[in-house]
Amino acid sequence: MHVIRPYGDTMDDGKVQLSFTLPVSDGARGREAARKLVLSWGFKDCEVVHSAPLSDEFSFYVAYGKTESSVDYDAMVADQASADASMTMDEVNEYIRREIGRKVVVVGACTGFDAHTVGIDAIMNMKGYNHHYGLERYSDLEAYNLGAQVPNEKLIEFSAKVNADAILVSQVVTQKETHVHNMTEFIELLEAKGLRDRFVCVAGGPRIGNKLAVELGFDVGFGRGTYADDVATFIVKKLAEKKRL
Amino acid sequence: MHVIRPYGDTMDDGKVQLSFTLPVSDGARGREAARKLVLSWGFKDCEVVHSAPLSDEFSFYVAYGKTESSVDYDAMVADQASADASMTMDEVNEYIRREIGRKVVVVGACTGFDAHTVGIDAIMNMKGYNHHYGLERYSDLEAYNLGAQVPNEKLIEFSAKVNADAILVSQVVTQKETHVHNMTEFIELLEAKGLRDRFVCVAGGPRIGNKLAVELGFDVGFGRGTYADDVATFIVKKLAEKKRL
Amino acid sequence: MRTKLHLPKDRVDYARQLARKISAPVADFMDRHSSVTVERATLRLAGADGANADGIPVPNLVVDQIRAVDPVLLEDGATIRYVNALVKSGDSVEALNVRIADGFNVMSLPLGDRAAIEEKAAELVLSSSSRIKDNRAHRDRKLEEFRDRNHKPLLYLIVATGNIYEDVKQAKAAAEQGADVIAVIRTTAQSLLDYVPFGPTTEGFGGTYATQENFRIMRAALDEVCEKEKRYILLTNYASGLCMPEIAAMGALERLDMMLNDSMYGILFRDINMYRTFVDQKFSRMINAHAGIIINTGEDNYLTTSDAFEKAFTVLASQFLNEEFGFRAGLPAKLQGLGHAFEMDPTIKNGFLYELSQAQMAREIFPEHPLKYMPPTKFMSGDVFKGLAMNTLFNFVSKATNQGIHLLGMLTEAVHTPFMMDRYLAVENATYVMNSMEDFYDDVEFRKDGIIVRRAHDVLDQTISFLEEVEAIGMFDSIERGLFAEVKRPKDGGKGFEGLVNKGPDYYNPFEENLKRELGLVK
Amino acid sequence: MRTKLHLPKDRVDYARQLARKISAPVADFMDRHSSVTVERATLRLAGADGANADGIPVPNLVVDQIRAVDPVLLEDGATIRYVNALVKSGDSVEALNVRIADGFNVMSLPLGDRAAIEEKAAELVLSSSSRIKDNRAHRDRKLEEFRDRNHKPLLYLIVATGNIYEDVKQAKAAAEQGADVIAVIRTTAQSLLDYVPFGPTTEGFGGTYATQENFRIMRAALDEVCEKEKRYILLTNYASGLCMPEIAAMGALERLDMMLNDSMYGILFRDINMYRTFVDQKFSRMINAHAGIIINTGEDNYLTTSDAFEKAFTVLASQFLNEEFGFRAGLPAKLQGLGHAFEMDPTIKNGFLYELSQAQMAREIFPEHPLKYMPPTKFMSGDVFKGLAMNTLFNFVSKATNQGIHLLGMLTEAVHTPFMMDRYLAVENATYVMNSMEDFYDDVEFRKDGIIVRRAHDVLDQTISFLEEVEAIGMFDSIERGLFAEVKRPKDGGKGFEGLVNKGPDYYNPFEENLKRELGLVK
Ligand code: B12
Ligand code: B12
Ligand SMILES: Cc1ncc(COP(=O)(O)O)c(C=O)c1O
Ligand SMILES: Cc1ncc(COP(=O)(O)O)c(C=O)c1O
Repeated sequence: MHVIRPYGDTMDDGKVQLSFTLPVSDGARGREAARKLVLSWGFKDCEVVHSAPLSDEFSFYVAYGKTESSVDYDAMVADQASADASMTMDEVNEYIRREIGRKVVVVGACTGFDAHTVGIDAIMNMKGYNHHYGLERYSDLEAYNLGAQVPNEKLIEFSAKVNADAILVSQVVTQKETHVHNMTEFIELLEAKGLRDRFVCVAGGPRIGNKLAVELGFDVGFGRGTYADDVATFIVKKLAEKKRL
Repeated sequence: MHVIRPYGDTMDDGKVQLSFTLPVSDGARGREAARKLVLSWGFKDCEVVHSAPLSDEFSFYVAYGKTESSVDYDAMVADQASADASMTMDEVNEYIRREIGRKVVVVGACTGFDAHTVGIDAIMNMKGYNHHYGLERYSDLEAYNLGAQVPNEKLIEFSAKVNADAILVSQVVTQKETHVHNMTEFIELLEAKGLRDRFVCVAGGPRIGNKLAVELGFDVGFGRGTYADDVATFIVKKLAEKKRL
Repeated sequence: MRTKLHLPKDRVDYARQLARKISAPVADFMDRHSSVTVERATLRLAGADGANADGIPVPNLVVDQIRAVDPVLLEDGATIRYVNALVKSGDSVEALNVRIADGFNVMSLPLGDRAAIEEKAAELVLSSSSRIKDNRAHRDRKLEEFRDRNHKPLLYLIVATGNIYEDVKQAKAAAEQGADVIAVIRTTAQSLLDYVPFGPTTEGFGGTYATQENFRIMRAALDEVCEKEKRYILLTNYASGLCMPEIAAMGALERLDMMLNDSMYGILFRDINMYRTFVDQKFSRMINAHAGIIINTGEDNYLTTSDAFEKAFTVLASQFLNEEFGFRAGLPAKLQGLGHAFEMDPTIKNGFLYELSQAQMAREIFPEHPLKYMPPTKFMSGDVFKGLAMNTLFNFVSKATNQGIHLLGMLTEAVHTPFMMDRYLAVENATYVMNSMEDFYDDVEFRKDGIIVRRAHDVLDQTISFLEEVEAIGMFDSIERGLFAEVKRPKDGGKGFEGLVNKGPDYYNPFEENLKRELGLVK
Repeated sequence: MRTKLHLPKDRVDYARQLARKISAPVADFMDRHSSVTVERATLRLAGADGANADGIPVPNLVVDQIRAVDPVLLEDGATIRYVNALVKSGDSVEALNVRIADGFNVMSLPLGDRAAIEEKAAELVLSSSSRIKDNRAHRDRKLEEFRDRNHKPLLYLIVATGNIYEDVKQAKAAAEQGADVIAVIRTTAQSLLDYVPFGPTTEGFGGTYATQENFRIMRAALDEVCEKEKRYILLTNYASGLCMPEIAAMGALERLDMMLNDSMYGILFRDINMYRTFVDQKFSRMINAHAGIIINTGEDNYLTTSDAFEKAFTVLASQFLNEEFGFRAGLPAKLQGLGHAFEMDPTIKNGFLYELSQAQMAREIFPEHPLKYMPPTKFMSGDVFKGLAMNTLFNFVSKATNQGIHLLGMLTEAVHTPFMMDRYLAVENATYVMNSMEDFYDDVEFRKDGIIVRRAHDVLDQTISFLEEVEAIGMFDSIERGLFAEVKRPKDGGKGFEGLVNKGPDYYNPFEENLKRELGLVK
């Protein structure tokens, strides 16, 4: 048991900074409402240090609160694809040759109406991202990047056609939960076609967590700061595991 | 009943920005701990959008949460000295002549070890603050500004000597609750000497609220953004009221 | 204007010449073609509006009716059929629109008397043209009435709730906080719709549908704020994507003041067919020019896709091309809000100097253009505090180089579409910084052989080399080979190619003729 | 250095002359006086240390014992009595300290053989002087070893928990985040204590007691970080208030690297007696100079108390005076961290230009001095986001004018003493801004007749007028009449006046003599 609390300048002082808008005009009553709200979140103490009008009907607040809540750090399970370090490109190629013995085929796309290519490109394109080569550069991988705004239907069709081992789905826009709808539809389509088990399904995007992805039926999810190495490592290990079963 | 919640970009979406430090190293487990903490405050949803190491043992988090808590705006009581608008300098002078009929004597100081003179000067000095003249300029007031770092004992002594009507206490430093100790000691001293009823007791400072001041036994408390007008108005009305009793 | 960069005038002139040469064959192509959306835009100017029960807009119905009979028929233009129906039926425009929406087919009426059609068309041209001129006059009057009340540069804020009524609330708040320009961000992927939705809308992703009714609602709301704040609030939307000309027409009719509109954005960043885009952009720009609408070009997109330091020259090259295509469509410099952006990696040593150099270079090369400067987005992160610092320097550079239109950076750029408070903090930051350095531009000079000066010269040189290459290869082939924005777009590929229309020998478009006359484009 | 402001050299020289003239009568006074704390500082250099059961430090006990017998006796200096006790008792310094703390009175021993005393004193002088020199050499070695690893300007962060052990945690974290300088803020009102508390302390308000043990604890902790970060971390405290010389002595012995130390701060901002302060500051500065400790002067205080735009000249005037008093105490320019601050009202139009002007002016007038630049504090508010933007511009000006020591602004300045995360955000902001404009200083020039240049000339003129007035009236009378910082301080008023000591004809202070020798101050 390792109990932790927010830290301002003294252990366990519980200090937290907050800011938010309220749909009321600025003034002493608004500040009091802001304070009461913060207290309603179980803070023991709250100072509203700033308020400003955003319009006649909205106002902005900055507050510092002091919480007594804590969590048990020992009980925290990290939301990440794997606890192991990722292999390098060469190690992945080597692993494929050793454990799988044939080229591994991956297909990636940014799906739905989402037009953000930079993320999926960072993972797949030759040149890669931040000095990590993309999947296209891996000698023992065959990688197809379908780009952005690809309908789920089309992605699945193509993947089946090229006999893909893994499908990579990128989702960047999350407003109104579009990513959840898109990802759910993708898995449902696969299942309807009886193809879910044929592919390792990988999701990614700046707001995608592993937990969310797994919840929605993917094998894994990767967030901000992912490199091709991480993705390749996961895929080939998963394939080797599948093969063993 | 007028229920309000934080507003991000849609009514009642409950969006709040938070930032805090945790006494653990940066990483996926820390981020999960941060998320769980925010959820422990009754947030329905929380995204930890940033984390960074502050040292090997501390890490920093920025999060956005979505709360369902609300407060009843109609039930909020503003923490301020008075709901009425303050009188101008001329009106105050006029009021004194009409209602009190003699010069009103006020004594002010920044007490204890607190060396911040700017606040009490803003209220008392001739030139005032932000184009609001200070109490020294009021023709029907006699104002003594004892400056900063004045012991409570000395302030009371002097006030008794000049037959003050009101005592103004400024407290700027609030670390380790020094202001609470100082203000409490002031009132206790007054009471011990049986002088509490002789003076209108006014507290002020950037982190002083009316509620706090009244709780500690003062007649009123003024926070950031106060002008001499506000203070003078309160004092003379209070004196007139006292006179009527 | 005093120069701070000492860019050689002959080199700048040479770059302009290259742009002229590059665009000449494209212009030629444009003159010989129309598109489904050009035709629909014309119909809209004539008065076609409304939609059927399935939401298909009347202009689309008309064009589809013509094509359904024989695709070649559209080579004569769509206007003639619509006006013919008006003449023949004796209906008012409104009545005809309702009937078309209910299923009436304009092709069911044979073409009638040409003179009557032309007379009716002339009347319609006059009517829309004077409505547009009235809008323009109204804007000019208000800008004059509230002279000196806007910020310099204009502070530009976006709203993007997806719901026009929610947008209105946020836009009003933003204007009250100090915005000079409100842009209603469009819903994700509207660029790719080959029609413009109809009526007020409340559901969009990452933005709100551009519809004529939404334009009207927002314009009315902002007009109210104008009077309250005594400041003319400019309204912006997107004449971009597969319906550039139609949206330009709607904007002209509803008094929008700015339009996102780029000669190549659709091709490169939306995979829209290149021929189609070139044709559409020309017609949309003629409308914008007639309406006095400032266009905002999309050079920032080059920098979010590629490296902003390495590819800085692509911005300048695109500015030259956008300018040239603009001139060819009758858009004067003062309506050309050429784009650029503060998008370099914040960890680059001297990055601030390079940004300053790029912005000053744009200022000196395009002195009369109301340059549109975009904030950091790509390197923003969940660290909203660092983001705020980056926005502060961006605000600084913008004022330090006298930009025209300043898009406010959001501290939560990497997190969500702006909250109301994010916008407030953005305005607060910009007004603080800019007031605090009001006269910096006139007070500061750059060392002759310094980093800032040298960088601008280098970027100009790179731009010229690039334009020379494009000139040698030809525009269409250059795009096909991926010279722009690192994407390859096949000539016959991309969306909307099927909507391209040859202008036949009998092509009839009195609205286009009128625009050309008004803009002095008739040879 | 290339000038950007073109300040007339003769005017600057004239201002320096005025400062010299103004300080001459003060220097005269200083030469003829000592004070209780000067004597205690001397005792500390001799080895006096520890405290009795009531917490009264041994140096105070010794001085009090002397005064108790006859106040006039102190005119001979305190050292002679302490050394006499050492000689007579044969005790080690440590043993004597313990005995004094236990109640032993040095005055109980009659003065013994002068030669023996002088010999013993010489030994003690040598011992402390070589310890100080060793510290200095160690610092120089480390600075050389970790050359180019510090930021330029040095990033300076404060810790202020009140508890030395908590301070250590925060200081280490701050250093790991990038601080070059750690200042341990002193507890509220320590300035007004006429003694220096003893031992490690864990309770302070708004800061931690300056004690020799606390110095040692923090120094050791930072030395660890130095090795880890491969960067020499400078440690700062306050040789300020009623015990300036004693704290300077403690700092010299424990290898502090910087000291807040101003020739007039105590008088104006702490109501300490003026004669006492002048005497104390001189002795403290000689110690600092000997130890290679950079002083930080307190010009920022003028600006938090008065208006920063109107009273900008008081900063420059004070810089000239601090410099002159510094020279008179043997402090070379490179140890003079003259202070100034970014404290103008953020709503002033062109405020940024005025700040830039003021900072550049300081840079040009004091080219070799490691100028200490203070962040916005007075106009910071609970709006931490606006505060962050203000800090960003402050960071900008500091780098743009090549300041030496850069105090990091805290976004929560108006809220609380810094949280650990506040410090992190401050470092992040400064390193981002400064790296991004690394070579701005060399790249940018100011227009000859522009706002920035004119402002500097104006402030210099105002400063000269002010110094002329002070020179005419005389320093002591000027302070009494409230010419400085808008406060009036009576000559014989203020705290600590009773601690002033005439130097008698037999005044004996071999430590002072040694300092003067070392510093080349003997006439
Ligand atoms: C560049 C950009 C654009 C460019 C895209 C250009 C292009 N060719 O991709 C343009 C200008 C076209 C654009 C348009 C829009 N954008 Co945009 N855009 C951005 C921006 C600035 C940067 C995104 C980026 O490139 N990041 C860099 C890459 C490398 O990071 P990444 O995507 O996170 O990818 C990494 C990981 O997430 C992961 N990853 C990503 N995908 C995958 C997939 C797999 C399988 C794996 C394993 C890993 C993985 O690995 C990558 C490398 O580490 C962000 C803001 C920001 N700073 O984040 C907004 C942002 C993403 N955009 C946004 C919006 C709303 C839009 C629009 C919808 C706006 C509009 N209404 O017009 C449009 C529409 C586009 C559409 N139809 O989707 C919002 C999304 C809000 C939300 N959370 O829903 C953001 C956050 C901006 C904002 N605050 O409003 N955008
Ligand atoms: C200027 C300043 C100083 C100056 C003071 C100069 C002077 N002559 O006053 C100097 C440099 C000396 C100083 C020193 C210290 N300071 Co200081 N200082 C500030 C600063 C920057 C501005 C305060 C100010 O002048 N505000 C302007 C005035 C007009 O506002 P005001 O005080 O709020 O007054 C208004 C109202 O509150 C009200 N009001 C105030 N008093 C009264 C009284 C009455 C009766 C009424 C009716 C109204 C009223 O009316 C005024 C006008 O509207 C603040 C940070 C900040 N930006 O707030 C830190 C700050 C107050 N200082 C702080 C600290 C810790 C210190 C020190 C203790 C640091 C140290 N360890 O050395 C020292 C010690 C001083 C001491 N013994 O008390 C902290 C306090 C933290 C806390 N909450 O406890 C602050 C917040 C900075 C920080 N973030 O660390 N300080
Ligand atoms: C010229 C231009 N048009 C359109 C857009 C975006 O609109 P859409 O997402 O509808 O393509 C942008 C965005 O950067 C742009 O620069
Ligand atoms: C020179 C100098 N000494 C001391 C201090 C503060 O220390 P104290 O509060 O102990 O006077 C300051 C603060 O600004 C200062 O500038």
